[in-house]
Amino acid sequence: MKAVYFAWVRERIGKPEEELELPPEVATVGDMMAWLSRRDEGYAQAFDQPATIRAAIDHVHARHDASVREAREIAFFPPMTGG
Amino acid sequence: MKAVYFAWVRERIGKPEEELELPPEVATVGDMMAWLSRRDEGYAQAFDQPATIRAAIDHVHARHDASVREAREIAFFPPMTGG
Amino acid sequence: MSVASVSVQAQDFDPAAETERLTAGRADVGAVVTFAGLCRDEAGALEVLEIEYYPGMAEAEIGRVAAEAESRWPLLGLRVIHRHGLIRPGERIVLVAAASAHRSAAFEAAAFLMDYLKTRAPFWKRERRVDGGAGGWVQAKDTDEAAAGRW
Amino acid sequence: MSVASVSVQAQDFDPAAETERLTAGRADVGAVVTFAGLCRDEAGALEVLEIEYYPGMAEAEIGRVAAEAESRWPLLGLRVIHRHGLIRPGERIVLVAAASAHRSAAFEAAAFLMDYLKTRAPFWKRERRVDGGAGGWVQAKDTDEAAAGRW
Repeated sequence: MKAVYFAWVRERIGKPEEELELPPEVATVGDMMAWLSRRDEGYAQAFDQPATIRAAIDHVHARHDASVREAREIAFFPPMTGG
Repeated sequence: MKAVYFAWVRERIGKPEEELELPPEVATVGDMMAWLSRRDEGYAQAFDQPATIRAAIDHVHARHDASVREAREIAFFPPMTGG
Repeated sequence: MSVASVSVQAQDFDPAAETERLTAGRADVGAVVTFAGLCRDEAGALEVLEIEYYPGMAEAEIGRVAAEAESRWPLLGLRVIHRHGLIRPGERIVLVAAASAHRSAAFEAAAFLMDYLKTRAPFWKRERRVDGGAGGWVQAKDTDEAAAGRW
Repeated sequence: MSVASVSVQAQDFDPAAETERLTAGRADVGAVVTFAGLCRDEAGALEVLEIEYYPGMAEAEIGRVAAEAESRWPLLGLRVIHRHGLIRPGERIVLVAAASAHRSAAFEAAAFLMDYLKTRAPFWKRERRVDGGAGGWVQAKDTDEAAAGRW
């Protein structure tokens, strides 16, 4: 599956997107953030306050307890500031 | 003082305005409507439901218990339907 | 100093030009809310609307409502235009445009102005029907009184 | 059938033409409420705003919010435009225009759209300052969450 990052999440991770193979124990959005934040310092910084991070699965907002099993594209980003 | 009438109040009375000399016992807007409605059938029809009639004294909305003693221009009209 | 400008006029107006004027040459405005009220044809039944008004009081009363809006919300600009005379279906009747730094002030001031115009500005609408029927004076709506009462 | 039209684009737009399109050739619209969101210069401190967005989701999410507005209010037309990319002080960022027979639907739908765009549409603003300072990412405001919560 594809992971995409925006705004300062993207900057901290250092790339806008990547292809990932999730291990079987990563079941939810929250699991995925915890798993990503163990990859390196950039990811750790991006997710150091997980409660502030928003996620979307296949272009739809998703809660942290949403399942990532069927996802084709998962996005992580800070609270939105459009409008 | 000058009395001015609008919309169906004007139509029932049959004129848009007139100069009036109020007798001393006419103290309020409500008194004036009662006094006017005794003048003829048109006035009587215009004021037959006095509670629905709105008034303004010198271009400012006035309640039926407002004094007409100092007024230069008193207007009577139905509820407004602008906007 | 007041930022409000009020016109009562027979002729049509250009909403875009009026709105543009609220923001021209400045960069402190973050939000402009524009309300345009149009003459509906009542499913083809209406030929023309006649709007009678009270000259002098109409301008003064809209000015008082505009001043109250300015005292309640931090407005950077406010434009109100109300037409009178003959207005055909599809034509504009009224414009309210409010400018502010943040959106809530502009939204609330524009809605407030419209609710108050409906119930306090001395205008009266009469319908002339396509079938020649009287149509007659438009009745004031209780819902408009209720809308004004919420402020 | 949906009456909503949504665009996410880099280029500027013409609010007058967009609003005109909602009423052209019809006489059942009695009210059009137009919201224009502009880039403020922050008292001269802001050089330019950079707006990042999530292509695909931005259009989809605004479309979902527009569909919700249509299900809540009897709208006759709805137009939403949100820009991305570089936007200078005084320039337009966002447009919401709602048309309906009566004013309350247009007012409420436009305000609802803006509250939801602020908190649900995937856009992120970054400030570039005149003094070369970082400025950085604009922080989301609790007041925007609260505004969206009222609907």
